[in-house]
Amino acid sequence: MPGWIWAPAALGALFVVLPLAGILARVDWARFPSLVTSDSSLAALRLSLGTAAASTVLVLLLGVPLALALARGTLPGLRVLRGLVLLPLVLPPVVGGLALLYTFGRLGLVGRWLDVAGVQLAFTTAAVVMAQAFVSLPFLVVSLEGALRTAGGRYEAVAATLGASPTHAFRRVTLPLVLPGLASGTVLAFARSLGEFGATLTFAGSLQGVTRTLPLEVYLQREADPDAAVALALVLVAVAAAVVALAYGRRAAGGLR
Amino acid sequence: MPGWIWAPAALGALFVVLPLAGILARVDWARFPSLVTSDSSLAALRLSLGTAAASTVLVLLLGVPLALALARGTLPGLRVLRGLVLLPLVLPPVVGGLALLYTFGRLGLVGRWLDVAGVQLAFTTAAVVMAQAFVSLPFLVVSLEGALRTAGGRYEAVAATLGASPTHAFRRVTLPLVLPGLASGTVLAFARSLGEFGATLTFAGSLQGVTRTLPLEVYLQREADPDAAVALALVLVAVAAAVVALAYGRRAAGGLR
Amino acid sequence: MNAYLTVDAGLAARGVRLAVGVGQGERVAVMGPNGAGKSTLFGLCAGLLRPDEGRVALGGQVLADASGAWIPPHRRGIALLAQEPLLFPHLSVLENVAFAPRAAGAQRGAARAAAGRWLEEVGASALADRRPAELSGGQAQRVAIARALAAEPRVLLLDEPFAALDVDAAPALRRLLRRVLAGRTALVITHEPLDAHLLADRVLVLEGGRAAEDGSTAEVLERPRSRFAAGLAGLNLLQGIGPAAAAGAGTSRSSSAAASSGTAAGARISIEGLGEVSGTVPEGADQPAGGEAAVAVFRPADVSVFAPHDAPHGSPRNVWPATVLELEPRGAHVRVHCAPGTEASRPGVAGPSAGEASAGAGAAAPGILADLTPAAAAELDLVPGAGVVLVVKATAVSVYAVG
Amino acid sequence: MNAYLTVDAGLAARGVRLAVGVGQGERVAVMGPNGAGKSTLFGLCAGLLRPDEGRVALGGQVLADASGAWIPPHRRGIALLAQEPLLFPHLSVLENVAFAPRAAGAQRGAARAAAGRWLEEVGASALADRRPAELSGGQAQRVAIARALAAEPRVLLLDEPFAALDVDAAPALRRLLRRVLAGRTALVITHEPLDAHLLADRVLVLEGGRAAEDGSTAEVLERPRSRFAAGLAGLNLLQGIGPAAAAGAGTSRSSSAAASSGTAAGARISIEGLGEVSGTVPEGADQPAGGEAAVAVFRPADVSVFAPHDAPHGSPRNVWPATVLELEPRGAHVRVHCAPGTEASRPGVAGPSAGEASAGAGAAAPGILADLTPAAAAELDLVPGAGVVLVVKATAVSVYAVG
Amino acid sequence: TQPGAHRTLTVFAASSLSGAFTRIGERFEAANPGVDVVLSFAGSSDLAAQITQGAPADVFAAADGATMERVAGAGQALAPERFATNSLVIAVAPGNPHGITGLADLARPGLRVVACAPQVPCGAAAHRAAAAARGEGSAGGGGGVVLHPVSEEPNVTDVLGKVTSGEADAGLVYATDVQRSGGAAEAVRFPEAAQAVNAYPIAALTGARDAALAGEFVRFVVGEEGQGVLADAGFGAP
Ligand SMILES: Nc1ncnc2c1ncn2[C@@H]1O[C@H](COP(=O)(O)OP(=O)(O)OP(=O)(O)O)[C@@H](O)[C@H]1O
Ligand SMILES: Nc1ncnc2c1ncn2[C@@H]1O[C@H](COP(=O)(O)OP(=O)(O)OP(=O)(O)O)[C@@H](O)[C@H]1O
Ligand code: MOO
Ligand SMILES: [Mg+2]
Ligand SMILES: [Mg+2]
Repeated sequence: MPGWIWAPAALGALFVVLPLAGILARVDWARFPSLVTSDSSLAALRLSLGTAAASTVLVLLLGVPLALALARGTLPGLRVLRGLVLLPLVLPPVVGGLALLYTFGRLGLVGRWLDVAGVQLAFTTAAVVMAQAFVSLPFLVVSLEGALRTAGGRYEAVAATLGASPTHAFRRVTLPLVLPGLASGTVLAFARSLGEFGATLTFAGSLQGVTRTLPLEVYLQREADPDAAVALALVLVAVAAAVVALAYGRRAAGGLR
Repeated sequence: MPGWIWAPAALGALFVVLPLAGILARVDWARFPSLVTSDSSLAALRLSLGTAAASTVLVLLLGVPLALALARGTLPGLRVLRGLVLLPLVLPPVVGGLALLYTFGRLGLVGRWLDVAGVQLAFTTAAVVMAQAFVSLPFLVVSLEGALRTAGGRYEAVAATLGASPTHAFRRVTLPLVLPGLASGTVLAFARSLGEFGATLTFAGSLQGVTRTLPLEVYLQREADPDAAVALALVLVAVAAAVVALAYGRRAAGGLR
Repeated sequence: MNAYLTVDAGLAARGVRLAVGVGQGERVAVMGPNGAGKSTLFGLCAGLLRPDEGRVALGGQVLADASGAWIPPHRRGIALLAQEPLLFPHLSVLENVAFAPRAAGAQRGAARAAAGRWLEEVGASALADRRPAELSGGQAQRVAIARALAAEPRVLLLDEPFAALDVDAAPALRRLLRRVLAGRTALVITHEPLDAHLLADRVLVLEGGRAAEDGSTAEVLERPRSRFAAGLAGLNLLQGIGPAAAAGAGTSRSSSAAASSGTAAGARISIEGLGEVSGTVPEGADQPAGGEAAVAVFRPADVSVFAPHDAPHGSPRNVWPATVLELEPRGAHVRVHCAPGTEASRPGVAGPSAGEASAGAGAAAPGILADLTPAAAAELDLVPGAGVVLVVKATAVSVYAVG
Repeated sequence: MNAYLTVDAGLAARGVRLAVGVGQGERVAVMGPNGAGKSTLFGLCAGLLRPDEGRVALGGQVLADASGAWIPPHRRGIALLAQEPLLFPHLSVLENVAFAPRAAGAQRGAARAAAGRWLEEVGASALADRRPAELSGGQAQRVAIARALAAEPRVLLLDEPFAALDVDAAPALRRLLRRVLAGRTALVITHEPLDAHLLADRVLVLEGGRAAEDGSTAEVLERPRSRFAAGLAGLNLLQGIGPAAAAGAGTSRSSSAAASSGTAAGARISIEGLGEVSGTVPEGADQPAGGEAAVAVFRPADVSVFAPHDAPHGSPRNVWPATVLELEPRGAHVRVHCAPGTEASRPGVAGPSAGEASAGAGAAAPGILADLTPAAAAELDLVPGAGVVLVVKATAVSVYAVG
Repeated sequence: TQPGAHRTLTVFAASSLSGAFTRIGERFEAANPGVDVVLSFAGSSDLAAQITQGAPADVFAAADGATMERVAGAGQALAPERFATNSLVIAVAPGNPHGITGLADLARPGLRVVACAPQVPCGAAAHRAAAAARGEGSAGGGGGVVLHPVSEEPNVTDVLGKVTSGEADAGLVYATDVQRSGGAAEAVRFPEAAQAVNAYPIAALTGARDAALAGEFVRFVVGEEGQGVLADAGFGAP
């Protein structure tokens, strides 16, 4: 690696780290403990962790097969699909929420049939999970598809000639090989779910303990008490940092073996 | 690839594609042309494309060295830094915008010195670019770092023994090898910049032609004229789709050679 | 064809079109220059490549054909050991070897026990707990061999299994493979005639995507019909045509009965640039027929080298003036590469001898190899470019038809 | 040490500790079993590995030492051709070869022209426009050789350059390397004694991370001191000790003057399990001294095999009863692997002979190889387990001290 | 200030004012040649945060007194003035399918009601109205209305969005919001709204580059022409 790389790299790091310092500088440390342990804060934190975990599971269940199909499949329409799957990344979350509303809402494309069947999603915790999954799915798919492409099919071919069925090869060879990509995709998806705001607000609403996740709580507190909002934002950052550190820590250790 | 993969993959694809269809179904096609060609819409589109392009360049300038340093560097603090760089992903964009304001605003950590120097960033088009770059930088860094790790250092080692300086090896070997990862990271960053809303609104404000990008225009229109909002959202989706298709199309062609 | 494994298929993109049959329990050595299509043949068998022409069948079942029939690789029972070891990097050595038993449904414990046995067989038990990244190239290949064997497949394909092994470790694995391949259907790509002798009943020589030679190992390596096969066996091979008037006991191909009487029949063939060459027709081979393709084959050790002025004369000897191209020390002897003709008569002789000209063996210039002791070479003061006379006794030359 | 390239360094993690010097313009063949540390030596020279002990120096300049001195790889002028070709996948073959000239600052056109010349030299001009993915293994290695040569380095490191080449293409590249390596400083890892003869002035044998033997090619391969080197040269080597009362012309090491008189001196050494072995001390070698380490070396072709009942007797011959372990067809002859002693006296002889036991050559069981004609082998009805008598004339056995 | 010179006035206004202030801006430009009014719309508290962080704004129009006080408290707003009021209505789907006539109907079981969270101005207003319906805020006073919203939105826009998309059956919003929805929702007025009228303050900012022009704009808004536009948009008199 050329030495001069460090200069722009440091600039890049500063660009991200400084604003985080900017937040830290604004925290009212005296009130911090009481602010973050209020009922509403704790309820929001609990809900956020629960829904982010659930949506990450949903994203894994849908996204891993999707990434595999995109990386290894040979159907003609796949290239178009690959582009479509990325679109939630570019949609402003509020528009994404609108799209979900127009689809799964009571009057939506699919929602009207669900409504007939007695299933109502709006204003439920399930809606939060869906909104989070919608915005985080592309993160997983993109990371994983890249890893699958670089891992290539050579090891899978060897596994096949050793008698491994595609399913066996998938579980015992493909998945372990792309574990770093899968791990970073999962972390990204979880983090994105944790930070999700616009789509949740639009599609799921904001009721304490049911749909008001930490970012929504931050947003709400900002109106009334900016100090509390900053303190909560800091909690969000800390939780996210812990998750990221944990995942990356394990990954780095795995890479050493 | 096991055949059953197609079932969950299709479900995953539907989960993303259906909401897009949901939006399409809501567009008022009769008014569509006039809605999207209004002065304010065109100004927003122009501004969005320009700032997203600029922020993508900024992200490349800062992010490529950062990814390289994270993937190849051996300093002790790098693992912590890797985690920090991901944090903007998890921050609700509004909080990210606040952080930028607290840092680069007139009274912020850095901003007060810039102000003394006569430089004002907040509420300028430059602020839009910074807000977009702040939220999209992690996308590029994560994609690229993954690609760099899988590409490994073996080809760089060969280049070195052939007499290539680190800079030469970087330009002629490392960069071309990670081109797929770089391309997808760039597309992600551009797309994320294009859709950026919360941080822009908070840090850069919403001034027509200066800081009011397409997502801000959509948000503003949504209250007054939901039809116009939907139409504009569709334009956003279409522009994003075009960029993604272009980038992925070229990448797929490159992969065939 | 009642072969067990039948490949009568082509892949136009790689310029490969082969028709090959392998009997059950037969072991075939696949040889040929780089790019000849050896690995492509294996890909077609293993199911890693789809033929765009013809079909591949095993035990009466069509595995693949150009019209779309397709048995996927994992249901073919054909294990492939590739040129690169490709050990699964995330599994330990033991788990790598246990992979196939596990895939076949064995319990974890049973699979690991089986893997342990195979590792022991290849002498790699000590490596069981290592990761593939911690192995040297040779160690990795050894483990890859164990992994392929552990699959206990119907057909085993080995693509240069010894490529990365050192001279010291290879014999042990050769012995192992010889033991385990006995009675199995196996194809082995190798550049080493020894492997063909030891591991195969038959040799298939590919050139330019086509089968160039196909016969029992003894036949191909002891009575080669192509320069490539002769080169493999370490023999000189000169291509010519039978004499207008046959000089031997018979005049046609049907006269091979005479040769099979046990008495070697004398024969002459004519070779461009050398004139007539005398030799004997080996047992079981065909008498050269007038005007038809024939070859003269002899060992480099049977070629004597003399200075131009004191060459012996008189029948039954072949005496050829030649130019030294190169001296190649080979352990206990020196191999002299010669081009027939004198320097004056062959201007522009710069260096090419068998195999130099280009990638293909077919383009090889005719050359003669002679093996001398270092002492003899020093005495004759041989240097590249020197003129010499080569002498080969007729009894040391095999001539036969290859039409 | 006034060597050009000096490696006196270690890497504890790989169990490697070497002290090696290479003179300017000297070409060294590096040999040894898998995992011996050959590639590690190259990594230390090229700057891909940092020594954690000692130092590496080139032309008086310290390249790396344990205290942190460090010249990065690209400023060492040391090109490394690795075991795998590692061609840059995004560049065409021509651009791959042009890489080093470009890196050295040549203009695009000049670099491509140079690359074209090197490709022509390795006979790969036809591949210039291909991508590496479109090459067969052998073709890729050929291009990698051209790419390394194009760097015109101060020292060239070749890690098994012929590993992936076929018998037909290798000679041409050997000749090329021989030409271009002349006068260059180069190290070549190879498992092939031929390469040592052709491409190197000196042979360095590594075992277990240490230099086991180091000397001129002729010395090491013609008068090996280790079983590994003898195995490389295709020779039998028996390790023993000098006789209590020396039987030859001299009694001490200084008596080598007697040997250098030109008359080979007779000598006997004693070898466990075989008793006394008679031989001659070759020119330039040391007379075995009483009680000190010595070896007996002889060619497999000089070993005659007899049925137990009709072995010849009488001096000056060595006569040893032995058991056949294995028959190994080798082109024109059959190689018989024998273990000294009879079956009865050696229960449990199952198969191991030189090199079988495990990964290391050091652990090899003592064995004797004999080369016979197929006819002789058939006549003796040799099968594994048969008892035979091996006879070697004293004049065919070299004995010398290796203390 | 020389006549004919080009001058720019930057106005930060609450997003509920976007329609009205766009028109007021146009009229102000027409009345003051050479003046360019640049409007930035966002939530009141966003704007307040931006101003206290040094945003280059000349005039601030907020949707509630508390946010204006934050700016004034930082010494950045000059003499805030009330320029409009806004009162709550019940937004329902066009045609009022659930037949809602007053606040009491919102307590009907099975009816999905959304409101603003109590922390934001419109939520506070909703609470005041509901308390009024229960009997002038007296604790446990004779059984009036207890709202159980299925969602407490941080923004009145989100309340209206839930109603127009059909997710919610009714929502408590401002009269102007229904007016701007262009027929996507219908307003049901109710008497208790009078207890929860929201006042909008406006002020010129101390950081204004052209204090005179900023003052002129404030006077224009509270003046006859501005009030006319605001009334057309459904705002009440200050
Ligand atoms: N992946 C590939 N794509 C396209 N062509 C290929 C590919 N691999 C090999 N070829 C070409 O197909 C032909 C046959 O190659 P193949 O690999 O079967 O040769 P081989 O006999 O195995 O050679 P080697 O001894 O070098 O391994 C060659 O001309 C080669 O260039
Ligand atoms: N990347 C690595 N990490 C750790 N140990 C290694 C690594 N590569 C090799 N080794 C170990 O270092 C020792 C020396 O290996 P090295 O690769 O130098 O052997 P070699 O002589 O080149 O063998 P081969 O002939 O198989 O290429 C061996 O014990 C090997 O297992
Ligand atoms: O106009 Mo507001 O501040 O979004 O209620
Ligand atoms: Mg091959
Ligand atoms: Mg090695």
